[in-house]
Amino acid sequence: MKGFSARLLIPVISLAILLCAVFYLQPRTMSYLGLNLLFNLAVPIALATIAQMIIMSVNDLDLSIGTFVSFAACVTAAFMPETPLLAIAILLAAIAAYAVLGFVITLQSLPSIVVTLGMSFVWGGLAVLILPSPGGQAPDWLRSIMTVKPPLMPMAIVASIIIALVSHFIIMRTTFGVAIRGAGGNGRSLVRAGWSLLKIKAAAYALAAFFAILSGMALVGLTTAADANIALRYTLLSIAGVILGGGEFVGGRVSPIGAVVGALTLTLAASFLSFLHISPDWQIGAQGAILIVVLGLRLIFNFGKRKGSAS
Amino acid sequence: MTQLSFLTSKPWIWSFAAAMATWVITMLFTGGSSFVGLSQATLTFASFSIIVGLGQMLVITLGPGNIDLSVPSTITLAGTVALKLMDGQSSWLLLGFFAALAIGLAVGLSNYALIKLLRIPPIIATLSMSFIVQSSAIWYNRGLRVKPPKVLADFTTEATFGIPNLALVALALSIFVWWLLEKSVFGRWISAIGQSPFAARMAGIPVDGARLMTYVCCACFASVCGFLLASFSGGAALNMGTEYLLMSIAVVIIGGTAVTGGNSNVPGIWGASLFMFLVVSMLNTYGFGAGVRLILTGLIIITVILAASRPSARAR
Amino acid sequence: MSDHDTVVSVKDVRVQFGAVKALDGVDLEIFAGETIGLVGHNGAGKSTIVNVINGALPPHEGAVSYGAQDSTTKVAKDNGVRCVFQELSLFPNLTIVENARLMHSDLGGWNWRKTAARLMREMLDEIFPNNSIQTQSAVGELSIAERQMVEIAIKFLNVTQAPKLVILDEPTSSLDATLAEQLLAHVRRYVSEGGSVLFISHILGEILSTSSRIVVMKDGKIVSSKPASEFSVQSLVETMGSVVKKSERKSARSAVQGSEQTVLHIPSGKAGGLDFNATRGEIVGLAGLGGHGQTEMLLDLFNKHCSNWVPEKQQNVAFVAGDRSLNGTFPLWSILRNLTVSNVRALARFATIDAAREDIQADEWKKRIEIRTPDIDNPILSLSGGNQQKVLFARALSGEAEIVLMDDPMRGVDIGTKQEVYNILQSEAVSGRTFIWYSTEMDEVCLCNRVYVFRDGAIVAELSGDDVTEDNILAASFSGVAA
Amino acid sequence: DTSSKKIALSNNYAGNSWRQAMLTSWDKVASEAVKSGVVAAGDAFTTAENQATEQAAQIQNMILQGYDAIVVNAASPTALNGAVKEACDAGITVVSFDGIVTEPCAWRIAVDFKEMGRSQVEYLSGRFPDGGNLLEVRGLAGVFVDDEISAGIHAGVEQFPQFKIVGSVHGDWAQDVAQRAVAGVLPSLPEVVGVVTQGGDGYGAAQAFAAANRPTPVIVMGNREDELQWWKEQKDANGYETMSVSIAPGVSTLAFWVAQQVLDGQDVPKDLTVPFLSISQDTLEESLKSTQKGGVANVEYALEDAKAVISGAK
Ligand SMILES: Nc1ncnc2c1ncn2[C@@H]1O[C@H](COP(=O)(O)OP(=O)(O)OP(=O)(O)O)[C@@H](O)[C@H]1O
Ligand SMILES: Nc1ncnc2c1ncn2[C@@H]1O[C@H](COP(=O)(O)OP(=O)(O)OP(=O)(O)O)[C@@H](O)[C@H]1O
Ligand SMILES: [Mg+2]
Ligand SMILES: [Mg+2]
Repeated sequence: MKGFSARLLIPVISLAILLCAVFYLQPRTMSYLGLNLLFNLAVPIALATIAQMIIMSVNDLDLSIGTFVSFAACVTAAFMPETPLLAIAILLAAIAAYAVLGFVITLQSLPSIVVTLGMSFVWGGLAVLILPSPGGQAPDWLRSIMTVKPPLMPMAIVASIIIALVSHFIIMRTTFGVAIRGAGGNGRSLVRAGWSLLKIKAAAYALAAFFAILSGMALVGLTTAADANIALRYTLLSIAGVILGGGEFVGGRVSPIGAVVGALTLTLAASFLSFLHISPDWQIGAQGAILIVVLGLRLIFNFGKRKGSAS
Repeated sequence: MTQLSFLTSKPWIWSFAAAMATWVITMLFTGGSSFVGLSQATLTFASFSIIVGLGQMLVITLGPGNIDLSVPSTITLAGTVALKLMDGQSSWLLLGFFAALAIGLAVGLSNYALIKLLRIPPIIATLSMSFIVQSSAIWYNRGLRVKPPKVLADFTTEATFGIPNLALVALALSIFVWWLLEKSVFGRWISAIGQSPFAARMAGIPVDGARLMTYVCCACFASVCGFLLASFSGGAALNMGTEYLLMSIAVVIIGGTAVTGGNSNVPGIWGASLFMFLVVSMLNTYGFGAGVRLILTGLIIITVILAASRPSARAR
Repeated sequence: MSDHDTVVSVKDVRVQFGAVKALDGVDLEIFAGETIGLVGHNGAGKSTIVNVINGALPPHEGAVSYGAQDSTTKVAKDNGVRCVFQELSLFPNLTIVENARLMHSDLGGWNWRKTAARLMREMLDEIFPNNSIQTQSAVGELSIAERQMVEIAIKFLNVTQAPKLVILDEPTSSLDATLAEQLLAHVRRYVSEGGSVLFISHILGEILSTSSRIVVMKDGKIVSSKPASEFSVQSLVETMGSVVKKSERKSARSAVQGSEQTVLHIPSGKAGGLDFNATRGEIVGLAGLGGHGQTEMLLDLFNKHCSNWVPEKQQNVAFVAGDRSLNGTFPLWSILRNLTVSNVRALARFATIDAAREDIQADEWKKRIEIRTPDIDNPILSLSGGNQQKVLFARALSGEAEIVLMDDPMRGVDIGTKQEVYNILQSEAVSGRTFIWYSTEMDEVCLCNRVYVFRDGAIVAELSGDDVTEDNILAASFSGVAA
Repeated sequence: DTSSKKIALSNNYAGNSWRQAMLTSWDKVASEAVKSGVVAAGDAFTTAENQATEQAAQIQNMILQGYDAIVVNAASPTALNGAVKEACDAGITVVSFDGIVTEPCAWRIAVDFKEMGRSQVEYLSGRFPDGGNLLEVRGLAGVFVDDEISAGIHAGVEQFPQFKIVGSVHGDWAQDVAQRAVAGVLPSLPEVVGVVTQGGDGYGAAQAFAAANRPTPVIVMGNREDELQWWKEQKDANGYETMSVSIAPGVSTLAFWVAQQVLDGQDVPKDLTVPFLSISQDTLEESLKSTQKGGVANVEYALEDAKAVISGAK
């Protein structure tokens, strides 16, 4: 429990600080509509981050999340409104493909980075085949889910909370989740204890694909259409989100709630910058600087923690 | 049997085999008449990936999580600054070259400062750095193309004894890196660090010093690549490095370097770089559309990796 | 339950790794209600037989069978065989409860967290009374001793099926005396209730006091299997094949005289603590209960004298760690490279490593410290645990370092090898090296010229010469009153 | 009166000389307009990566910042529709140019990219009445502009069937990528009479032909200074003839004035077209003179030009 809350504290604090800064710079954001506009594009990012987190919890890294989300978005926009069955069949096949990837990567002990790098070309190619030029259309039900206006809290916040809770339950509470994290913590022991590493990793990959598909669908719901390059940057964003949320590259140490918070923080950081009015020359550089600052916050906290434990 | 074990013990064989196969298939299209042209073009363009790949390989050897994503923007900034400083004057050639190296040095130092002082994971630290470096390039020259000095432009586009000069440069650098990794003390050190940083430290290796040097090396290789690429293509462009983000990583790992660190190999980079260029040429030659081309590229990469892999004795 | 219920029987098992015959026709039968002590030199094949019994390593020849002859399942786990490995097999990122869940597939059900927490609490309290381990904490946050306790408790857990045979591979190496005694008491209790235990240790006292039968292995063969009462320490050692040169402590110690030249001095950090001093050619021991700041001091010393940034002209300190899987060996490398890594700068000309000189040095040390391997170019992982440890020693001693820091370096080293290493230490000290040696084993501490006793992160006593005795050290570590 | 109105530019990419010229033109015209009190603000924003999602977030932020008009060069014609709709709903004028958006509530200053592609083949048909083989250098796969220009080129080839496209590569609108891609297929291509391009890649193609020691075909240029310079060198040396066509980066200033006109309450049709900027053998010297060294041939628009474009469209 101790580790759990400490892992979460840093991301939550960074988010809170940034949010205050944004409220200060632009008081208009402090409203129902404002919060929704600030955060609604964080919803697909949060889902992609969860997908990446699941892969990272088995000590792998998925360099194809971005193209895969784009692919899922293209499938959704191109087929979902007219031929939903076809769309669902393609997406199910994609999940199966991920499971096979997880299986092969484990069986042959391949480096996941290379395999997913190769797959990123494959998903990209499929997306280009499905939508050679931008277009398609979000199905109405998806559009209305993503633009729903629940009472009290805007959709973006509600959705983030639901994503955080559901993924927390799956990854942190169920036996399946424990086994996934166990595979990352000590794969050899898992095998010794009689589990099938192959099955667990295949299942983890499939689960990740499921979340990534949700991400693509959410994205289409927000943007109303798709293109083959729509989510390329999710690959790096999702990795940054997991790290920001207190996850680690190896060892199965992850936090789903932290990952969602990390995704929100990244989104907010970009908004914060545009409220600052930086010269166009340095706007790109400022994005780097803010990443550094937000991650640097961890250090301050870690200092505090080390002092605390020393005394 | 011995041949078979030779195959499996040398992972770079596979990248060469793949490169050879694509080369032959591409030439089949023209019945062999494109022999000289294709080979020269391949060597020329592979040189750039080889040079950045060598640097990236050193970093990847440092172990899991070590990667340099600032390579593209370093290429851009080094090319931009060097060409603007030289301003087309051959007499300023050395100034431009050293300016490029200085940029590599600065980027490498800053990268490691972020990693070490702020404890930011390398993948994010170098990504953040790349944004800053890219902004510097925009601010410095706003993307205006300055022509390279004539001497330099000629050097980069010409060939000696039928072999492109660029390939010779890449060869020299490769031999240097091979020596570094296989024969030198520094190579031993980074291989040790890649296997276990803590054990390396306890064995008396100056871990931080060696890692810093490695990041600086990587950035310097990128800046040399930027310098040559800008001279070769007639001026620096703001997006000239973009290609080399995925490329630098791909050639390293397709070439058989372990992503888990500690184990690298130089010949593989050549095989993989030639292969990466040839596969695009091959698919272009056969006139595949962009979608199919991407899919085939991905599948071929995975096939090469599968061929080079050995099944684990027991699922890890 | 009769005394002659077979739990496991191993028949004429052979296992070969390349040229090495790790097991060369081993017959072993384990009955219910007995504790078998398994001893042997490093590389004798103990870990290998364990792996054969628990099913991780199918034998190349021979057979393993479990329980009665007609037992239907051939899976070790389903026959109640449990194994505590020496390199712990826990999941550091998971909580204790989650670890228990993964280790016990029968711990399912809707409310498994609650069940697991209750069972673990009970088992921990049963084996290690008065422990303060929380079942909700992540294993990674526990100390090494606590992890060992958790692993042992998990393996003894009875969810739906009681364990029949528990294999303990050096379970006491990271436990202090009290905890070790608690464990041994539990083992006796468990065996008296009909369970059986296979107990591996290089600490012969434990073996003799706990086992009902002792099996001695040598070079992949069982050379002796007799009731414990028929052995003494001396006869055990002789059976294992080590000729213990009766190098008397006293004489050994007097052979080395620290010179007057101080090579290290650390002022005490804490009020009431003593300064630390070491002179040339001295063997300084660090004692006290585990975890009272000895390792920290060694690491501090190391970090102060070995730059992390600039390569030194000459290496002045070397470090030998006992926890080799964590911070010792480089798994991708050969034995040779592992041995020479600290010293490559000295072996290099113009920054290029001279392969010929490297070979010569490695061969010399292979002979000197008797590393058991057919070829020094074999991967380091092909060595048995104890032999890997020897490589680490050779690494530290082959360089020019004047000060050698040792953090409990003899973990898992067999008694014969220990003697060899002691002798090397003595002769190196005579030639002017300084050793600073933290050990959890009293015998080793007593070999030192001078001993500092640690308590709560500070030095509370300094003993030298004839004052270095077990009693004095124990007294100082508990009360802080120097004898 | 628009003196209290604030206009923002949402730009998705700054990584090439065309975009840099676009930003410079915008800055010049917008700061002039702010100084003379025509509008209250004319800020430019650029995203770090060329991504529709990031730009959508950027537009949403602009809504929150209370801009009255947003001028967009969109990363995708459709993927920003959600954000654009939100802006319209918040009463904000949205004007898209170059990379236009399909959301009906926005204004579009479109370039007829199809025609840009077709006109290249038409020009070549004048040069080679007997036709011949063409090499096509495309842009970035999956992007709208690439698809449009390519469609135009293929329409052109249909119209002039004496031409045949024997090779098609993606140059990603980058000199070095184009050079590499062309160099890769060149050895296996038969004789090529012309290279049809999308802008920014002509010089790279020329380099590749030179490196392969093949006769230089007629390469359609894309208005970059280095391309024009090369063309001039060739022209002076051996009378090389070609054409150059691209969209002027200064079209951002046209969009600025259109937004200002909409804010001013003028009746502006939703769809406006700007001609692309094309340079011929005769205008080469002149254009080269007015183009910044290392930059792109440009035209900036004044308020009057914008008014003319608007009234022309009615
Ligand atoms: N995977 C392996 N590959 C090659 N040789 C091996 C392997 N595992 C064990 N051996 C060899 O088998 C022999 C027996 O090893 P084992 O680990 O069983 O010894 P041990 O009795 O446990 O020794 P220690 O007390 O040092 O742990 C050793 O000589 C060792 O080098
Ligand atoms: N990853 C591995 N690959 C191959 N062999 C291994 C690996 N890890 C351990 N071994 C082999 O398994 C055997 C057991 O090694 P380990 O270090 O666990 O010995 P141990 O008996 O537990 O320790 P000790 O030496 O303290 O008795 C050794 O012979 C070693 O060579
Ligand atoms: Mg062993
Ligand atoms: Mg052992």
